[in-house]
Amino acid sequence: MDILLQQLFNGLTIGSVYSLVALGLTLVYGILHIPNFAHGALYMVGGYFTLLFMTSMGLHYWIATFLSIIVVGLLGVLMERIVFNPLRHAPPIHDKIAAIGVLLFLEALVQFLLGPEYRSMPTPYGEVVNVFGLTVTAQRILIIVTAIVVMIILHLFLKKTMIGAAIIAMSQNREGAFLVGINANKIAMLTFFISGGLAAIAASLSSPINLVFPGMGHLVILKAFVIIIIGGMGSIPGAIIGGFILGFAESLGATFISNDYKDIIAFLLLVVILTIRPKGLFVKGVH
Amino acid sequence: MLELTDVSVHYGGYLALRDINLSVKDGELVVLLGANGAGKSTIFRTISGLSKPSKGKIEFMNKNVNGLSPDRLVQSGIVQCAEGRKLFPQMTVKENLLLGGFSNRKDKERIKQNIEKSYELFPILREKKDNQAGSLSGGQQQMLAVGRALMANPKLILLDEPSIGLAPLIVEQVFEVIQQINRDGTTVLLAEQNANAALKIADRGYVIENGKIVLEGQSQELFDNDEIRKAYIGA
Amino acid sequence: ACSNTTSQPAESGTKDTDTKAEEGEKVVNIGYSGPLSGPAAYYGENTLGGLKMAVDEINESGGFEVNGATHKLNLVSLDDKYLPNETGSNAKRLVQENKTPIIFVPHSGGIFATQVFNMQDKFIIGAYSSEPKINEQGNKLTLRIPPKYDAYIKPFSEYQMERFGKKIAMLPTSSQYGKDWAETLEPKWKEMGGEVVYKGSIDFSKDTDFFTIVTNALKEKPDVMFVGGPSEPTALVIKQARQLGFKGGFLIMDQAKLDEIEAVLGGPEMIEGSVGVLPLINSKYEGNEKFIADYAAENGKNPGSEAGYHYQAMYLFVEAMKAAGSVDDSEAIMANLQKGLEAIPADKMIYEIEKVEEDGGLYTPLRMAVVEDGKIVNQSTEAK
Amino acid sequence: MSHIINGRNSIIVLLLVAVLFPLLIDNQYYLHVLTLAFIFTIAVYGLNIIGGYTGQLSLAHAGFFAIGAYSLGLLTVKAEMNFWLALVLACVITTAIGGLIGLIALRTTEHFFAIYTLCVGYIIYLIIYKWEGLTEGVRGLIGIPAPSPIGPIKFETPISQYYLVLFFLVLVIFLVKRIIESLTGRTYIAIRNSEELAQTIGIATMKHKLVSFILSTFFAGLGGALYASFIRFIGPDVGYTNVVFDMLMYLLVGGIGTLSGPLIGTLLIVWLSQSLQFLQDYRMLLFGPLLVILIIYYPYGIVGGFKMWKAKRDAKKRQVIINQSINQVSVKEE
Amino acid sequence: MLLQTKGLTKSFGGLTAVNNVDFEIEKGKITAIIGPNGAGKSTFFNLISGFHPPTSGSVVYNGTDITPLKSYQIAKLGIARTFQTTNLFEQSTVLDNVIIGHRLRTKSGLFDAIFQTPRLKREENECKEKAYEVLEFVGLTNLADMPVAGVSQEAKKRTAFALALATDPEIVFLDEPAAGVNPEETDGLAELMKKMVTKGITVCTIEHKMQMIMNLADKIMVLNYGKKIAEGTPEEIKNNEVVIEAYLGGGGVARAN
Ligand SMILES: Nc1ncnc2c1ncn2[C@@H]1O[C@H](COP(=O)(O)OP(=O)(O)OP(=O)(O)O)[C@@H](O)[C@H]1O
Ligand SMILES: Nc1ncnc2c1ncn2[C@@H]1O[C@H](COP(=O)(O)OP(=O)(O)OP(=O)(O)O)[C@@H](O)[C@H]1O
Ligand SMILES: [Mg+2]
Ligand SMILES: [Mg+2]
Repeated sequence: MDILLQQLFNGLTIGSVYSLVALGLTLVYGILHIPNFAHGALYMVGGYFTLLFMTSMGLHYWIATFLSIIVVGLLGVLMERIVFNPLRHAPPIHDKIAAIGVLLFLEALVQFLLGPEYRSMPTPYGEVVNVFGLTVTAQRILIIVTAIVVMIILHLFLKKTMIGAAIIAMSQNREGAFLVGINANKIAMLTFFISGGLAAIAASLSSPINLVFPGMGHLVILKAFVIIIIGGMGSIPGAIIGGFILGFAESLGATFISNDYKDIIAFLLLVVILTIRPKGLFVKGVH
Repeated sequence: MLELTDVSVHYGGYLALRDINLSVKDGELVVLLGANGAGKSTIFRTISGLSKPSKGKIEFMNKNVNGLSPDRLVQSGIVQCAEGRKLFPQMTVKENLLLGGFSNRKDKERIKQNIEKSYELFPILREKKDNQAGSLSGGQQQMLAVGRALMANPKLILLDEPSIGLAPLIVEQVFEVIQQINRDGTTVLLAEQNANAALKIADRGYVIENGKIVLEGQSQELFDNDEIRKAYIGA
Repeated sequence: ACSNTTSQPAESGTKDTDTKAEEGEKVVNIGYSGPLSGPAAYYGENTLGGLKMAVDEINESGGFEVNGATHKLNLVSLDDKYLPNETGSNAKRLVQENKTPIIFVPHSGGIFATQVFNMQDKFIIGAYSSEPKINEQGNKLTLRIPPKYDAYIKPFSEYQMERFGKKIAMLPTSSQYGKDWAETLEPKWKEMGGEVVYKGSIDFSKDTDFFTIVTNALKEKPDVMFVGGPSEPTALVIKQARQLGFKGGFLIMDQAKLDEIEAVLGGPEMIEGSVGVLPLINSKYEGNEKFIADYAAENGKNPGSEAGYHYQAMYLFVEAMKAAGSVDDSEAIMANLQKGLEAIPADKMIYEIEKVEEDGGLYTPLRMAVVEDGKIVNQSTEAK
Repeated sequence: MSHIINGRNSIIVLLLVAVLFPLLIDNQYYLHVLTLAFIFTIAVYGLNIIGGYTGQLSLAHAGFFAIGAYSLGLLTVKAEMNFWLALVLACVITTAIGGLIGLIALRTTEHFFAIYTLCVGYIIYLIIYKWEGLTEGVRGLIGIPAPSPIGPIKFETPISQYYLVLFFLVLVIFLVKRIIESLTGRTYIAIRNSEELAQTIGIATMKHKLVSFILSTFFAGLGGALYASFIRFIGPDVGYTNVVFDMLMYLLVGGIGTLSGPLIGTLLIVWLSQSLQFLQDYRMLLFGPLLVILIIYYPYGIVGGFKMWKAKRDAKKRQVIINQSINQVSVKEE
Repeated sequence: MLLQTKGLTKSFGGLTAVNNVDFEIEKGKITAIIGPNGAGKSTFFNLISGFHPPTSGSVVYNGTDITPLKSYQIAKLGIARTFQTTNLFEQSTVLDNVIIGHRLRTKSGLFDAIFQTPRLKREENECKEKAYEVLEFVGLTNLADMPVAGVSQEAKKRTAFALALATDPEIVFLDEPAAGVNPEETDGLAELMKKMVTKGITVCTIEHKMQMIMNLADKIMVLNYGKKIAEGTPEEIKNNEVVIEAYLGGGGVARAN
C-alpha cells in the first residue's frame, strides 16, 4: 500500500514532466503538422539556459527559469522562421528530417560551447518533505503543481481567447485562417514560442532531479511523441492524460512487473492503445 | 472602391491572368462570369492577397494594397468567401463564425450581433451551432462559409461561386441574401456559374475567358448578349 | 572547454605526415576512434584528453628516438558515435590513409568490429574495455588497457559487510560494464555470506527519474547499495537514496569517481560509508602529480582514470616502440610491451601498473578508498 | 548529348564502375565504406517500397534490419548453422515477424502509422537489448562468420565481400524496378495517392499494403543479415531509432518514391559524413545545417530535383506553352 | 430490379442522416436523387457503396445482400461511384488515373511482376486498352498525359467518370457531377450520362440542377431529413406539393420547367 502510494506519486512527478514536453510538441504537431524532433533539443537547451542563468549570472531559480522560457521560446521562433516556414508546403516527412538536422546541430553546438559533461542544477527546493507517509522532495511537489497550473493556463488560453482559437483554426485550415484575417505567420511563430517555452519549463523543473547534458532531450522526446499520438494529435487533454498514463505505466510497471522491462511495458501499452483506437484516445471522428 | 490595373498572375511558369483591368465602385454588385478555369478564382485569390500578382496594381479605397498580407486586407475590409469553403472542420459551427469575426475581435457586442444575423440568414446554422463544421452536408457548409465571411463586417465581400452545390430553394435564398447584404451597404464582387440568377441581381458584369477579360457591361447588356446567353445561361 | 582534442588538426586524415616534422624527423600517426558526438561524447572526450596530453608532451620534449631517427607523434582522431560499424570504417581509414600502427578504441563493440581485420591489416588495438572476451578470441594485437575489476570485489564487499551488514541492493548502470560488475559481485557477495535483496539496473541514457527504482530497492531494506556508472548520475542515485531515507553504505563501481561524486553532491555527507576506487587526485605521488596538475590546467577539471590510463598507455607504446626498434612493426611492438612498461619514466607512471599479462592485458594492483568521518581515505593495498 | 545519358546506358556505366571499382583503387577504406553503404541501400529500398510507393512511412525498419542481423548472427554463432541457410532463414524470420506486425500496424494510417511503427521499432530494440539470454544484451554477438564459400568462391576478403553485397544490391534494384513498373507498383502508388479512392475502385488496400510492408521488411532483413556478416559483430544499436532516421535521411535526400533515390541518397550522405570526419566532434555543426539546406532546396531529393530540372529544360526546348505550368507538373510528380 | 435498399438507416450520434429508406433502382435507367442540403443523399450513396456501414437495413444487389461487404468488394461486383468533391489521384496523369481503375479486373501480383509473366503483360495491355477506351468515351483522349492537378474542373469530372467506367461497372453512382460546371458543359455531362445508359450502364445521380435532372431522369427520389418524401417521374415530382415546399421553391419549379 505504502509502496503503491509512493510509486503513484513518482509516476505523477514524471508524468507531469512528460505532459509538459508533450504539450509543446502536440501544439506544433497538431497545429502546424510538424513532427518537431528538435523539440528534444529545445528541452535540452532550456535546461542549459536555466542552469547558466543560475550559475554564471547568479539569478534565482525562478528568474532563471523565466528568462529561459523567453530565450528558448525565441529560439523556437527562429527555428520556425529559418527551417520550418520554408518547408511548409513540403510533405510532412521533410519536416521530420529537417528537425533531425536541427537536433543534431543544436546538440553539437551545445557540446561545442559547453562541453559534453553532465552538470547538475541546484534547486532552492531540495528539502525532503514527508506527507501522508510519502517521502518526497519539495522540488517534486513543485513539478506537479507547476505542471498542472501551466496546463490549466494553456487550456484556458486556447479555449477562451480568440488568439487561442486562431491557433486551433490554423491547425485545421491554414488558408481558411488567412481568409478570416488571421496572420498565419504570427500564429506559427507564437505557437513555436509557446512550444519552446513549455520545453524550457519542463527542463527547468526536471533538471534538479536529473542532470543537464547535451543528450538529455533523448530521454523525453521519443516518449513525448508517443504520448501525443495516443492522446490524439493536437489534443491538449490527450497530451496531458497520455503523459500521466506513461508516467504511471513506468513507475507501476517497474514496481509490480519488472524493472528491466518497464520501458517495454510502457511502449507495449501504447501500442495496445493504438491498436484498439487507431486514431488515439481523444480524437473525435470527423474525416 | 476596388481598382485592378493591368494585373497579371503566374502559377509557376503558367500565366493564369493577363492584364486584368477591373473596377468595382462603392455600393455596387458586380458579377464575374466565365467558364471553368477561366481565372475567376485566381482574380479573387489575388485581390485577397493569397496569390501575388507578377505585374500590375491593385488599389482599394484609393490605397495601393498590392502585396499586403491576407490578414491586413481583411482588416482593411476585403473579405472573401472562397471556393472550397475553407472551413475549420473540427471546430463547431459557432466557433467558425466567431473566428470569422477575428479581425474585430475586440468588439464583443458586434460579434454577438453578427452571429445572430448569420443565424437569421441561415436558420440551419443555429440548429447545428454545436456541431463540427466537417460533419455538415455540402450545402450547409456553403452557408456557413458565407456566414463566416459576413462576420468580419466587410466593406467589400468577394463571393466565389456561393451557390455551388446548393438546393434550388437555398440558391434563391442565397441570392436574396446577397442582394440584402448589398443593399445594407456592402460592396459585392460575385463569381458565378449561375449567370441567370447572378445577372438578375448584379449592376454590372465582366466576362472572363482564358485569363483575360473579354467583355464588360451593364447586367442587362450582358443578359441580352446572345453569345453570353448561349455560353453561360443555357438555352 | 573541450574544443582542442587533437594535438594538431588532423586534416582530413588524408596526409600521413604532418608539417610539424622538422628535418630528419619522422612522424608516427596514432589512431583513435571513439564517441566524440552524441550521448557518449563525454566519455570519448575524456579518453582522448589523456592521449592528447601524452602526445603533446612527447612532441614538445623533442619526440623520441627509434633506430637513430627522431620520431614525433601525430594523433588522428575520428568520431564513431559509439557505433561499431563506424569504428570499423574509421579503423580502415586510419590504416589505409594514415598508416597508423596503433588505434585506440574505447568501447568493446568497436573493438570487436575492428578485431575482424586488425590481424590482417597489422595494427594494434589500444583497447579500453574491461570485457574479458576481447582477449579471449586469441587476437594477438590487442592490448587491454584498463585493469580487471574483479580484484575490487572482495575488499569492497568485505568493507561494506563489516560496516553495514549483509543485505545488498544492486542498482548499477545498465551498461555492459555495469552488468559485468554485477555478475561478478553477486556470486562473490553470496559466497561471503551475504544476501542480494534487490537486483536491478539503471539506464542512464533512458531513465528520466531514478526515484522509482530506488524506492523499489529500498523497500527490501538493504544495508548496502551497489551503484555505479558515470559519476554524476551515480551521485544522483546516491542523493535520491538518501532522500528516501537510506542510511547504509554504498559500494561504488570503479567507473564512478568518489571525488567527482563528492563534488556533485556538494560535500561528503551523503557518501559517508562508501567504498570505491581511489580517485587519482587522492593518490598523488611523484609520478602523477604533474599530470594531474597539467590536465586540470588544460581541461578545467581533474582527470579521471580514462584519461590517466590513456596517457600512460601512450607512453607505454612509445617505450615499446623504442624497445622494439620499430614504429610500424606491430608484432614487435606487442612483443616489447613488458620492456616498454619497465622503461616508462617514473614521472609518467600515473598508475602502478605491474605487468603486461599473458593474454595481452595490463595488470594494476588494487586501488581502493573509503569515506570515513567525512573524508576520502586511501585503503589501497600498497598503502596498507 | 542528352540521349547518351539515357536510362539504359547510365545503368550499364554505373554497373561497370561498380564492378571495376575495387580494381581501380587500392584503398580498402573506400571499399569498406562503399560495401557498408550498399548494405544500407538495400534496407533503404525496403523503406522506399512501403514509404515511398505505398505511402505508409514505417519507422520500424531499423528494428527489422536488426531482426535480420540478429537472426543471422544467432543462427550462425549459437546454432552454428551454414551461412547461406542462415541467410535465407534470417529473411524468412524477418518477413514473418514483419507480416505479423504489419497486420496490426497497418490498421493505423498517416502519422499514427509512423509513430506506431516508431514504437514497434523501439520495442524491438528494447527486446534485443534486454533479452540477454538470447541476444547477449548490450554485450552483443561476436564471432559472426563471414559467408561460407560457394565452391571455389570464398568471401573472406573485403573485395569478395564487396562483390557479394553488390550482387545483392543489383538483385534488389532489379526486383524493385520490376515490381514498381508493374500493375502491382501502380496499385501501390494509387494507395499512396488516396487510399479511400483506391478502395472505391475495388482495390483491396489492406492486402496490398500488407504485401508491400512484408516485402519492405524482407529487404530490411536482408540488409541486416548482410550487415552482420560484414561487420561480424552486432550490438543492440543496429536496431536503434537513429538507424531508421539515417535510412530516412538517405531516402529523402536521394528522392523518396523514386527508383534511384535510395542509392544516390545513401551514397551521397555516407560520402558526406565520411568527408566531414576531419571536423570530428564538430561535424554535426556542419552536417545538421547541410541536411536542413538539402531538404529545403531539394524537397524531392536529388533525383526529384533532377527530374524537375529536366522537365523544365524539355519544356523550354519544346517551346510549348500548354494550358499548364510545368512547375506544377513536376512538383506534383514528386 | 438491379439494386434495392430495404429500411436503410444511418445515424451519426443523435442525427439520423438516412432514415428507413426503401428504394429500388431499375436496370438501364437513369435514376436521380434530389433533396435539400443535408438531406442525406451523399450518405445514402456512402451506405450503398460500403463506405459507411448502415445502422440498420440492407442493400440488395442482383439478388444478393451486399450490406456486410467492404467497399472494394462492392466495387468488384460492378458498383462504381464518384464523389461530391472530386476525388482523384491528383499527382498522377489522367491516363494513369484511369489505368488503375481497371486493376480490380486483373489478377497479377508480386510473382507476376518479378517474373514478368505473360499474364502480367496481357493484363497490363488490358488495363491500357480499357483506359484509352473510356477516355475516348468521355472525350478526354487529348488530355491523357496531363497531370490531374492541372486540368479544369470539368475535365476532372470527366476523369472521375472515366475512372468509374474503367472498373467495368454495371451501375454508377454519381454525386453532383455537374456542380460548379457551367451550363454549356453541364449539357455535355448530361449527354455523357445518356451515352452510358445506351452502353448498358445503369446510372444513379445526385444533382441540384433541376433543369438538367428533369430532362434526364427516368425516375427521381426525393429525400428530406433522411426520409424519402417522394418518388416518381420528373413530371410527378415537379408537381408534388411536398417537394416544392421542401426543396424546389417557386424558382426551382420555374427552372425545372
Ligand atoms: N495552384 C495552381 N497552380 C497552377 N495552376 C493553377 C492553380 N490554381 C489554378 N490554376 C489554373 O489557373 C487557371 C485558372 O483557374 P481558376 O481557379 O482561377 O479558374 P476559375 O475561373 O475559378 O474556374 P472554376 O469555375 O472551375 O472555379 C486554370 O487553368 C487552373 O488550372
Ligand atoms: N461523418 C459524419 N458525421 C456526422 N454527421 C454527418 C456525417 N456525414 C454526414 N453527416 C450529417 O448527415 C446529414 C446528411 O449529410 P449528406 O452529406 O448526406 O447530405 P446531402 O444530402 O448530400 O447534402 P448536400 O446536397 O448538401 O451535399 C447532414 O446533416 C450532415 O451534417
Ligand atoms: Mg473558381
Ligand atoms: Mg452531398
